[in-house]
Formats: sequence, structure tokens, C-alpha cells
Amino acid sequence: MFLCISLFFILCSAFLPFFIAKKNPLLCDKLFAFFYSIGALLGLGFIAFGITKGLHVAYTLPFSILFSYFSIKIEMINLLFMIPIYLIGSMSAIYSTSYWSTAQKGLGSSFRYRLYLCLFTISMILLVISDNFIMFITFWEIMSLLAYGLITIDEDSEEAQSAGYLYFIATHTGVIALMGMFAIIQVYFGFSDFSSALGKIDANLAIASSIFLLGVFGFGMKAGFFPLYFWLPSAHSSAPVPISALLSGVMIKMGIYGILKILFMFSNIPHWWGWLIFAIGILSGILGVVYAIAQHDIKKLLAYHSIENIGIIAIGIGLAMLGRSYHNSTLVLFGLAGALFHVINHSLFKPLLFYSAGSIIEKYHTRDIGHYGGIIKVQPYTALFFLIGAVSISGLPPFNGFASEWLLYMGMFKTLFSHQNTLMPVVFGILSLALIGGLALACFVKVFGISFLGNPRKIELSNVKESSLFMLFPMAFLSTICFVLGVFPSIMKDILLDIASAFNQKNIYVKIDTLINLSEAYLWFFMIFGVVLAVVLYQTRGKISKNIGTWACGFSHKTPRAQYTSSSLMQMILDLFGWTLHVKRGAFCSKELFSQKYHFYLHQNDKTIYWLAKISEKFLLFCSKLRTIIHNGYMGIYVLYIFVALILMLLYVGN
Amino acid sequence: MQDIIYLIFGTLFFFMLSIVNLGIIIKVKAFFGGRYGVPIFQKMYDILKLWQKSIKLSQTTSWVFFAGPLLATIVPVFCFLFLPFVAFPSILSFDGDFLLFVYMFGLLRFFTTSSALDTGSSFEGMGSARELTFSFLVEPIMFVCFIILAKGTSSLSLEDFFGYNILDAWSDYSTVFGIVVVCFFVIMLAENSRIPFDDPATHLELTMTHEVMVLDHSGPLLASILVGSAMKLTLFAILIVDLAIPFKTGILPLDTTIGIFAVLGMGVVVGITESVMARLRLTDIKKILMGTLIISLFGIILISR
Amino acid sequence: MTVAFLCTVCVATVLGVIFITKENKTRAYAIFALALGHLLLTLCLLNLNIVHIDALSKFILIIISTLYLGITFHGISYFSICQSQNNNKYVALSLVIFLVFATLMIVADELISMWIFLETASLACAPLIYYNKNKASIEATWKYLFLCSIGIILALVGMLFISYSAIMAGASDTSLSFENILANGKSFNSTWLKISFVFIFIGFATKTGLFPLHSWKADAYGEEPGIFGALMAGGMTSLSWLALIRLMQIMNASKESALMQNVLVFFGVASMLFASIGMLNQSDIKRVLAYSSIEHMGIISLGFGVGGVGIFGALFHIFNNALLKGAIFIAVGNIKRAFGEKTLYFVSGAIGKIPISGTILFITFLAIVGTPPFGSFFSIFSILKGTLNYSNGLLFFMIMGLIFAFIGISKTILSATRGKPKDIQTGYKDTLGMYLVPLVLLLITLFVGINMPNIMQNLLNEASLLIKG
Amino acid sequence: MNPSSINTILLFVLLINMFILGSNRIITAIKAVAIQGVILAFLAFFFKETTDSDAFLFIIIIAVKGFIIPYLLIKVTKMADINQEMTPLIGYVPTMFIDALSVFLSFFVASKLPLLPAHQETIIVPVFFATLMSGMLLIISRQKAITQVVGYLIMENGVFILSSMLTGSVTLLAEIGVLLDVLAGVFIMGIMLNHIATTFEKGDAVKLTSLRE
Repeated sequence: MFLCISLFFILCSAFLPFFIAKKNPLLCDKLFAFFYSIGALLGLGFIAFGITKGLHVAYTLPFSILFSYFSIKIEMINLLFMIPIYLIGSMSAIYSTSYWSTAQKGLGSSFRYRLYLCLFTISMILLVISDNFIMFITFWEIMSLLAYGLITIDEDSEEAQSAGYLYFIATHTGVIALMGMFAIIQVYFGFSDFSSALGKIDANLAIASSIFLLGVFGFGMKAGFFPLYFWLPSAHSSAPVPISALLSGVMIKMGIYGILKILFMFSNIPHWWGWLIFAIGILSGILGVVYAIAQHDIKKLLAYHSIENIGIIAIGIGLAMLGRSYHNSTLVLFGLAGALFHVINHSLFKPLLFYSAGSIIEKYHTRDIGHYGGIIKVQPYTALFFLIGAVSISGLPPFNGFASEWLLYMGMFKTLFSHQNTLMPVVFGILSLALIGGLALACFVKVFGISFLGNPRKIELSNVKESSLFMLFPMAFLSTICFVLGVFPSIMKDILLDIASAFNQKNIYVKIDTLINLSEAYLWFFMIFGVVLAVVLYQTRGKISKNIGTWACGFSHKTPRAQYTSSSLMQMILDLFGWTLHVKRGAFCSKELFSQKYHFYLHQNDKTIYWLAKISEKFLLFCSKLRTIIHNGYMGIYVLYIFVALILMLLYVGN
Repeated sequence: MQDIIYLIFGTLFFFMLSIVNLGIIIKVKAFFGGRYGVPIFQKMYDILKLWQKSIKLSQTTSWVFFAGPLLATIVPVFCFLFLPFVAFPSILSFDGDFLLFVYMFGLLRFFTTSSALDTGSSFEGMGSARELTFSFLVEPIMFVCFIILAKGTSSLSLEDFFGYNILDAWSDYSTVFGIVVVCFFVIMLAENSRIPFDDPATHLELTMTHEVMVLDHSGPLLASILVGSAMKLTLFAILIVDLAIPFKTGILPLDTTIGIFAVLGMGVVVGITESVMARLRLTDIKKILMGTLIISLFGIILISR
Repeated sequence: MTVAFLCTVCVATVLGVIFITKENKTRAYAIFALALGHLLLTLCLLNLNIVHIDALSKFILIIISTLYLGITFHGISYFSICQSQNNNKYVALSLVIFLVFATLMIVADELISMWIFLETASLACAPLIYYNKNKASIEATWKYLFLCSIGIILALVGMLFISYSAIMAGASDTSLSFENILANGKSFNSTWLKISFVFIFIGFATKTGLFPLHSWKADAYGEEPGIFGALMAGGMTSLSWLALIRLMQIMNASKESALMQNVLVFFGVASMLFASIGMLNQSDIKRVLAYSSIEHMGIISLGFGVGGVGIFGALFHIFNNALLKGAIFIAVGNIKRAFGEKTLYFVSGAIGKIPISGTILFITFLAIVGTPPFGSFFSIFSILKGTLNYSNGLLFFMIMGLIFAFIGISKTILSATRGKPKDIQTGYKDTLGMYLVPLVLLLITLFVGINMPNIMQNLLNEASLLIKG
Repeated sequence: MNPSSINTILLFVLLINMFILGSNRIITAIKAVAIQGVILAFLAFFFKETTDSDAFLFIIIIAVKGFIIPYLLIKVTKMADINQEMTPLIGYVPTMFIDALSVFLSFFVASKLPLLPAHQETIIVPVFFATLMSGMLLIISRQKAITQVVGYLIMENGVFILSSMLTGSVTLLAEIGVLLDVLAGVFIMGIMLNHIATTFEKGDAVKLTSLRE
């Protein structure tokens, strides 16, 4: 069994190296990365084998445990979701070699970090393969707790702690909802694992809707659906970079996985479910990207972008559900295929972006974009990889983000032909996807342009070097995959088709071979590109002189502060979305007669989180007030409570 | 193999057409200005002159500075492959190619704006900000148009959108297609930053949108940008022509000549618009684009009945 | 008979030791020895049936015995290290009394005698609360003593009513022994039976601490030392639950279960919601634990109320609750000693300061809020499942209660354990004696959750069958 | 077994309740409770022919209720020289009024309840309820700890009324156990009172309300 071995290797990697950590910390980190990668490679090999062979494993441990039994089930969908876990896990392990090295962080911290990292990955793998409800929820909780440990690994930072608290609340609240959901399933339908419940639950029952809603609440809390994402930005931004990559690239996908899992259980799907998910997707997508544009903290920005991408994925899932409820298998195929493909893509380019952001942050010790600038000259490779990530997350050809969005678009456009006018609202999906695309593009032009191009704004670049190989390798690797998947998207088509037909619960005769055409078109594109590039290079060889300053239209501006800032670049767009933001603007000036300094500030933040915070604050105040009223310290009053309870109960009994 | 040849001749033809088109616009504007105006091929001479020049770069710039101009020429040529020219079928066509068409312009936008920011100049940042804002407003309009076309022609590739079977689509949904034509015209003006959205001939950086992004490009880079913008304009002109002249005589040369003259006619129309209208205020541009979007949504409602 | 004699001898010797010696340490050892003896007694009571006791008694007996053993073991280091000055004669005495009467109460087969023993055991807890001998502890003791006495008086009234209902029914045997009541309870006069249910329920629920009868709890648990808090929150509550379970048996036997179920469910939900109100932004760690204990009482009563699989869950939850509350109170006691205070203005970053106790506190907190694979998860889960066969709306109420209570407790515990430790210098060191017990209790719950031994499972099933009647 | 005499005794009990609620001096209240207990001790004889066990019980009750407990309480009061005024949370007249209401209420309730014919002609059940309620009322309406003990004792007396009603079902041992428990309770309360008086200064000995949210 490949899997066990790979997990075992990963586990070893947590412990073995630390016997030599005292003497040679660097070697220890390297060993860790090495072992881990071996484990991951084995796992990936297993996955590749499984996908090619169309593997279908169902296995139950002989002994009973946890009031139930441990049954695992491995099919295409599990394999698909296992890919990012192994891939990003190993990448993070390699990245950590220099980002969280034992030498800097000290042995204890480093050991905890690596141990949590391994267990985190292992628990996710087990989560994905486990079939029994109890197993599932157990590993779910373990995963969440380890994630909490990883977010708050830095005991000293106030920010990390509060972020961890938010995350903790969110995740366990979700778990409680899931407990309720599984309880309903077990009591009403008597299933105790996914595979036995597969397609057996009739969704027209009233209780089924509550199953669905609880599931969406519980899993959506993890995935970061629109109102439930409140924990996500702070957690992603305050965790260590490799962990943010794991969280955003892999963990929140587990929520998607869960939702798919519960959808698999229903024999039919009511219309409003699909529309609900669809609407949630649109909301999360647009708001996520708008909030991202408003952000200046690069990691928060990326976090908001993962909300946006989850929105896109949710749109796809919603389409698939609609397809099932309207018996439109094309929609199911394209929707689900797009969603899953986007899951994979997002788990590729989001970690890529986080890694490259991390290699900046490590150098400049600030996450504020406004302080960067001109980094491309000192860290060219990081810049290149970030650019690739940016292009692919903006869904631009010829990278992978485009391929998945293309599938979604195709699905939605194809509904136009099916003469079900009830499906017409799908066009809003098209429009919002277009809007999201445009905004994401703008946002990443901002990030790339402001932080990598131009002149350094606040920080002196003189003594900055390119990051170490351990950091560059994961970026390079991931960007290659992004490119390859972008140019040859048809690699994915079989597995996607397989999962989609499993989801549809009857065969789908539509095909998604049109992905091939994309590669063909790209061939032409590269041909033209090569020709033009060759011509231009030939023409301009030896004619380039780089010895003047930027033409400032007559002014002579020496100061880099005259450059466009991130907020000024985006202000025109944000004005259109002012109603979604909580804007604070104002100005300070020194109070002398001839005021020397005058400086404006403009903070635009997430209105949703602002309101949530306000409401919870009010609620807490109310609680403490109520408490003081009830517990006023007079014992006579306490006795009165008993007396009143007695009387009331007597009255209740009386009639 | 003959695809390649086809491509080469097509591109050359396309190139010439766009140069002439630009020249015509200038002529028309000059005529309205009561001047004689430069010869039609003036743009050609400019480009050739620039092509021989050498390049002066600011120390701030990096390789990204080259990406913009390169893509500015590459993308229109590439997108030209998808378009049928009146009776000529498109060289490359498959279901969903229009998405590639739109997103290629997205790619172009990404790199032009980035290369503008690469100079670290305050003015070019201004330009890229405006470009980004307007184009993210334009994109939905384009999608609405494509939705209408897809619904009307019940097909998913540009060739079918603008190809032979558009005629009966016209007969079904004439009003809606009228709306689409108008929308495409607006898109053309906005995307190519013509008056009333932007004045390509202005001399005040504060009011520019597109021109202000290319202040620092010089020599062959500037040349390729000029070529690119000309081609882009003509690309949209062809789009509109294909849409607006659905009927075909069936005789290839005749159709082709009609097509060419129609494209040049578009140039005339643009020229007239530019000469009779004044440039809009920046804030009004948003309003106009929003209005167009709403109109196009009416189109959807009409067609989905 | 011999067993009884042996027990008396042991108790007598222990008392003798307590009175004779001057050393706190020896007293602690003596109590520990007693606890060991009690464990022995428990074992032989479980296996060879000298006295006839049913599964419920066995179950509660196990809990009390385990918990008491742990507490006394912790007591050794506690009295000898932390409290070497403060003379613990009376405390030791009351601990012994508590154990004796708790055991008697568990094996009692007659209502009034059960009542007497329970009353005595709860009186014996008063000195424990008073241990610190400051104003706050006096007040807490007073409130505990008084409210519980009132409750207990009401319980007595209820019992007398039961016998009256027997008389009304003209029953030949009007004695209050269980088998009598259970045998011909259905012939009793229902009106009086209901009234007596009300009185008894209020009485014992006061001792259990369900809202709105909970008022003494926050003060008492807040003011007494953690170790005694462990004894009360773990042991005392289990005892009173045993009393309530007896009541349920009676009601079930006399076909009044519907009424009882509604009452239990109502009190359960009310307690959970109120407890969450009490816990939200509460800065005093021990008070938070007190409210959490109220919440769990609510969960248990909900479980008993909904019946079915809920009863199994409730019994199991009594077990988990006892052990976990024991563990967490002792751990919090350590934290308090390490920081010198028990409010969040002084306590933070316990994991940084005293890693082991801090971690234990954190993990115990996880177990309390029902994290798989701890036993508490399964008990809560089966109670959740039980709520469904009462009504669907109840499930959502319970979920709400769980969520709010969780948010409340987590804020306090997280900010106490995580973060940057405050540098307050108290000479406290984390020694094995101080953290062994909570660790072991925690491990027991974990083990029970992961793989419950068949004996226990059978015991639980048997007990739940007894309750269902 | 003559109802009239029982009723007279019970009327006395009611009056004593009223009196305690009305009285504003602690020692008086304590004595009154003692008298109430003693009177109630006689109640047992009116229900059935006496046995020596009853006599034994009678003696114990007299001893505990009539002498030990009041002695203890008075001693505490003296020792901790708690001032005599029992500071009411609700005034005297309102309390008495409420008590009167509760008496009516209890009579009403008792008339609704199914009773043995033997008990229907006596007012034993309503008086029991009334006494219980007056005890509660005293506890609720007075702030001082010691007055609350008095209220507790009143309640206990009420319970005694009930238990004497149900002779036979409750064994002698149980009775004694109950008594002893009450005694122990009151004893510990006395100790606590003493500690309170010694620990707190006179000012806040009145009300223990420092432990609150």
C-alpha cells in the first residue's frame, strides 16, 4: 500500500531529523524536506497510478473503534483532492527550509512547526480518504486544530493570536453544525458512511434541506463562503507564509470537498439549492475581489483573492447542481469540471503567489505594498514567478486560470441554447465572472506594478539579495505546472469527466474535448509571438541605451514618492464600489502658523467584517449586562428564583 | 502549410488595411478642420522612421517594459485569426474562441499597464489607472454582446457569430442586433481610446488615457505600439462590418471589395464622430459605459423572451 | 457484614490519624490511603455482590471512586507543597465524611436515607469552599450552604408527598424503598406524584445547578481551591444526578414520563443558553468553568429528557463531565498558583509559562467543548442524535447552545493559555505531582472515546435500560 | 384524633408565622421559632395512639428544636453582637400582607387537592403550604444572614407538619436522621455566622453581596 508508506515517510520526517538538530540545524531542515518530499512523491505516484488505472479502493479496518469502524474509500474525487495536499505540502516543506529554519527560530519552535506541518498533511490525507462519518469529522477537527496551532505558532505576535482565536471559533462552530448534520443523517436515514448513503437520500423531504443547510454552513465556514469568511483574511495573513499557502491552497478546499461529498448523497437536488450556491458564489467572488483591491497588506490581499476564487468554484458547483435539478447534463459536466479544475488551479497559483510574497516579506519585514517598489531589479526570479502567478490567477491565457474559467463560461453559454428560460439567470453568472476577471486583473496589475516595478518607495534596496534556492524552487516548480496545465488543459479532461458523471449519477454523453482547441490556438499564438519577438530583437540589438531618467513631462521629479501609489491606482474603481466598503478618510496637519507637514489618510476596509464585529460587540455587552442583572449577589433574590421556579412548575403540572 | 501562407497574407492585408484606415480617419478629421491633411500613408512613414531609430530607456525600467509593446502587436494579429473577413472564413475557429478573443485583450491590457507602471512615472500610472477602470467596465458589455450573439445564432464561435448564418439571425432579432452593433461601436471607441472617450491627438498628459501610457517608449517599441493600436481599431471595425453587413453576394471578390470599403467606411464614421463630438469628462465616461451596459442588458431581456 | 466492619475500621483509623497527627502531609497520605481502600471496596462491590446494587449505582460509584482517588493523590502534593502552612485538619475530616456518605448515598435503596446521606455529603463540602478563609470564601460558603439546604428541604417535602400519594392509593406498603415504589408506583395517586416530582426535582436540581437554581455555583466554584472544585464539579454533581435519575425511574415506573421529559428538556435548554450568556466575555477563569459546568448539566438533562439514545449519551456524559471537570479544575488551580490570580488581567500565555499544565488545560478545554475523539464528543453527539427523536427544533436549539457556550469559554481559555506570558514571579514550579492527575483523567476520557471497554459499555447499556424502565 | 385540637395548634403555627414576619427583633424571632417547633412536637400525639418510640422522638424534637438550636443561634447573635434590627428588603407590613395572601392561596390550593377524608377536615395541608411560603418569604424579604436561618427553620417546621401527617411511612430512624441533618446544617450555619461576624466589620455584615458579576 503506497499510501501508508508515504504517510509513514512524512511522519518520520517530523521526528528523525531532530536527533541531529543540535549539531547541524541546516542539515536537519534539509533532511526534513527530503523525507517529506519522498513521502509526497510516493503519494503522488500512488495518485498517478490510481488515476491511470481508474483505481477504486474500499477497505474497512477489521476492528471497531470510536463507536464505529474505520472505512476508507478511494475514488477519482478523493485522488483529485489528494493531489494538492501532497504537492503543496512538500513544496511548503521545502520552502520552510529557509523560511522557518531551525537556526533562526530555535529548536523548540522549529520542531513544533514541522511536527504540526506533517500531522496537518497526514490528517488531511486521512480526511480525504476516510469514508465513515465519525472518522471524517474526527480528522476534520484534528486538521482544524493543527491549523490553529500553525497559525498561532508565533506566541509573541498579538495579531497571530487574535487571528487564531477568530479561526478557532469559526472552525469549531462549523464542526458543531456538522455534528448536527451527521446526527440527522444517522437518525433519519440510518447511514453511517458516505458510500452507503451515496445517492440514497431523497432531497424533497423537509429534513433534507436542513441537512444541506447545516452542511453548507459547516463546510462553507471552512471554505470561506460569503458571510462566513470572517476568519479567513486575518488567519491567512498572520500565519507563516508556507502555512498560508497550505491553508489557502489546500485546507479551504476541504470545505469544497465536504460540500461535494454531501451533494453526492442526495438522489435529487431541489432547484433552490443550486441557486443558493450560485448566488453565494457570485457574492463571494465579487466582494472578495473588491475587498482585495481595497487592501494594501499583500497577504491579506491574497487571502481575499482566495475568497474570490472560492466564489468562482462555488459558481461552478452551483451550475452543476442546477444542471442536476434541471436534468441538463452539459451544465453538470462543465460546471463541475470547471469547479474542480479551478480547485486544482487555485491550489497551484495561490501558493505560488504566497511563496513569492513571502520571499519579499522575508527581505523587507513589512506586508504593506506601499513600502515596496522596484523589487524586480533585485529579485528578478521572484518577480517573474509572481508575475506568472498573477497572470494565471487573473485568468488570462495561456495560463491555467483561463482554462478553468473557460470551462465555466462554456457551461453557462451552452445553457443559452437549452430552451429552459428558467435557466436565464445564469447570464448573471457570465457577467459576474467577467466582472471578477476584470477586477482581478486590475488588482494584480496593482500588486505587481506597485510592488515590483517602478522605484523603491520607502525601503532601500541596496543590500537586498535574491532569495535562497529553497524558496525559489517551489515557485519555479509551481509556475511550470501552471504553464503546462494552461497550455495542455486536456490532461485533466478524463478525470473531470469521470467525477462529473459520478456526480450526475448517470452517464454523461457530452465531452469536453474542446480543451484541445485551446492548445492548438496557443500553438499559433506562440508562433506569432516567436516571430515578432525575433524581429524586434533583431531590430533593436545594440541600439538600446539605458542612461536617462523617466520622462516626467517637463517636471524634474527626483523623489519616488511622486509615483502612483496602490490606492491612487485603484481609486477610480473603488469609487464605483464605495457602498461595499467601510471608508475612513481624513487629514492631519501640524498646527503651526506655517504648517510644514500635511498628510492625508484613507482606510478602506471590508464592510462585512466591520458589521459582524459591531454586532458581536453589541451582543457581548448585552450578555454581560444581563449577567449582572441576574447575578446581583442578594441571596434573597436567588431564593426567589427557586421559589418562582417551584411555583411555575406547580402551575405547569396543575394543568 | 497553406494555413501559414494564408496567415502571412492575411496579416499583411490586415496591416495595410489598418494603416489606411487610420489615415482615412485623419483625412476626415482634417477635412472637417478645413485642412488638406497629411497623406493617407503618413502613418506608414512614421512607423518606418521609428522602426529605424534606436531605443532610449529610463534606468527605472526592466524587461516588463518590452512586454507591453510586443503584445500590442501580437495580440491583434492573433485575434485576427479568429475573425472571418466578410466572405473569408476565419483561419482558426472553435467553440468558445470568443472567450480567448476577449481574454487576449485582457492579457494585452495587463502588460501595457504594467509596462506603463514600470517607468515609475506619475503620469503613466494615471494612464494605466484609467485604462484599467474603463476596460473593466467595457468587458461586461462585450460579454453581453456575445451572449446576445450566441443566443441569436445559437453557436459558440466567432466564425458563426459573424459568418454566413448571421443573416437569418438578423431576420429574427433585428432590433437586438441593432443594439449589439451600437454597443460594439461604443466598445470600439472606448477600447481604442478615441474621442469621445479619449483624444489621441491631445497634448495635455493630464487628459490622456492611452497616449500617456506610452510616453517613455521610443523607437521600434513605439512603432509596434502604433501598429498595434491601428490594428486593434481595424479589428473592431471588421467585427462591426461583419455584423452590420450580414448579406453576401456569393461572389468572393465582390464581397471582399464591399468589405474593404465598409471597413474604410467605418474609418470615415469614426472620423466624423471625432470631429463632431467633444471629448467627455472622465467622470462622464463611467456613466456612458454604464448606460451602454444597461442598454445591452435590455438586449438580453429582449432576446430571452 | 464483614465488609461493612472493615470499612468502619478503615475510616476510624483514618480519622484517628487525621486527629492525631500535626502534619498536613500525613493527613494527605491518610486520605489517599482511604481512597485506595475505597477503590478496593468499589471493585469488590462491582464483582461479588455483597450488597445488592444496580448498574446505576455501580456506574456512579466508579466515577466517584476514580475521581476521589485522583483528587487525593493530587492532594498529597497540594497539601505538602502549596498549602504546608494552612492547617487542613477540618478539610481532611470533611473529605473523609464526604466519601463515606457519598458511598452510602450511592448504595442506599430507600429515598429518605438517600436524602439524608446526600444532605450530609453536601454539608461536608462547606468547609472545602471555606478553605481559603477570606471574605469571598465565607460568602460563597454561606450561599452554597443556604441555597442547597433550601433545595434539600424541598426535596424532602417531595418525598413525603410520594408516600402520601402511596397512602392515597391505599397501598399496603407505604415505605419509600425503591423496589416498593418502582413495583407499584403506577397505582399511586398521580396528582400527588406530580407535585412530589416538582418538589424533588427542584430540590436536587438546586444541588445539580440547573438554571435558574444555579445561583450558588459560580460563587462556590469561583472561590474554592481548584482541587475541591474538582471534587464538587465532578463528584457532587454526579451524586445529585444519581438522585435525579432515581426520580426519573420513579416517574417512568408510574407512567408520568412525558411530564418529566418536558421539564428536563426545558431546564436543559435554559441552562445551556444561560450558561453561554454567563460565559461570554467573562474574565474570571474559574467562574467560566462554573458556568461551563452549568452548561454541561444542561446538556445532561437534555439528554435524559429526550430519552432514547440520549439517555446513554447523558450517562456517558456524566462520566466524561466528572473526569474532565476534575482535570480542568486542577489544571486551573495550577495556573492560578503560577500567576497568583485567576482573572485575565493577570493570566495569559500559560503554555509559555508552565508548559505542561498549560497544555493540559488547553487540551482539556478542547475535550470539554466536545472535540473528537474524546469521549465527551461521543456523549454530546449521541445526545444530539437523541434530540431528533424528541423534536427537530430542539436540535437547532442545542446546536445554538453549544456554539454560544463554546464561543464564551474559548475566549477566556485561549487568552489564558496562548499568547505572551505575563512576567509575574510566583515561586510555583510544575512538578509531576501537580500535573499527573489531570493528565491521567484526560487520558482516561481519550481512551474511553477511542475504544470503550466492553464492560463499561454493558454497564452503560444496562443503566440506560434501568432508566427507561 | 380530634380535628379541632389539631386545627387550633395549626392556627397557632400560622399566627407564629405572622408574628415572626412582623417582628423586627431577631432574638424574638428565634424564640418564636423555637416555640413553634415545640408546639408542633405535640402534633404527633393527635394523630394516633402513642408508642414509646413516639415519646422518644418527642423528647428529641423538644430538645433539638426547643433548646439546642435556639440556644445556638442566640449565642451566636450575642457573641457576634449582631444588632437586633432585622433590616428588611421588603417592609414589615407588605410582607405580612403577602403572607396573608399566601395563606389564602394555600387554602385555595389545598381545597383543589385530593386528600384523605381524615385530612380533609383538618387544615393541615394548607398550613403546611403556608408555613413553607412564610419561611421562603422571610428568607427573601430579610437581608441578614441570621434571619434567613430563622426562615430556614420555619420551612423545616413546615416539613415537620407534613411528616407528622404521614406517620407510618416514614420510619423513626429516618425522622431522627432528618432532625440530625437539620441540626448539623444549622450548626454549620451558626459557625459560618460566627465567622462572618468576626471577619466582616459591622457595616457590611448586613448583606453579603460582594460576590456578583
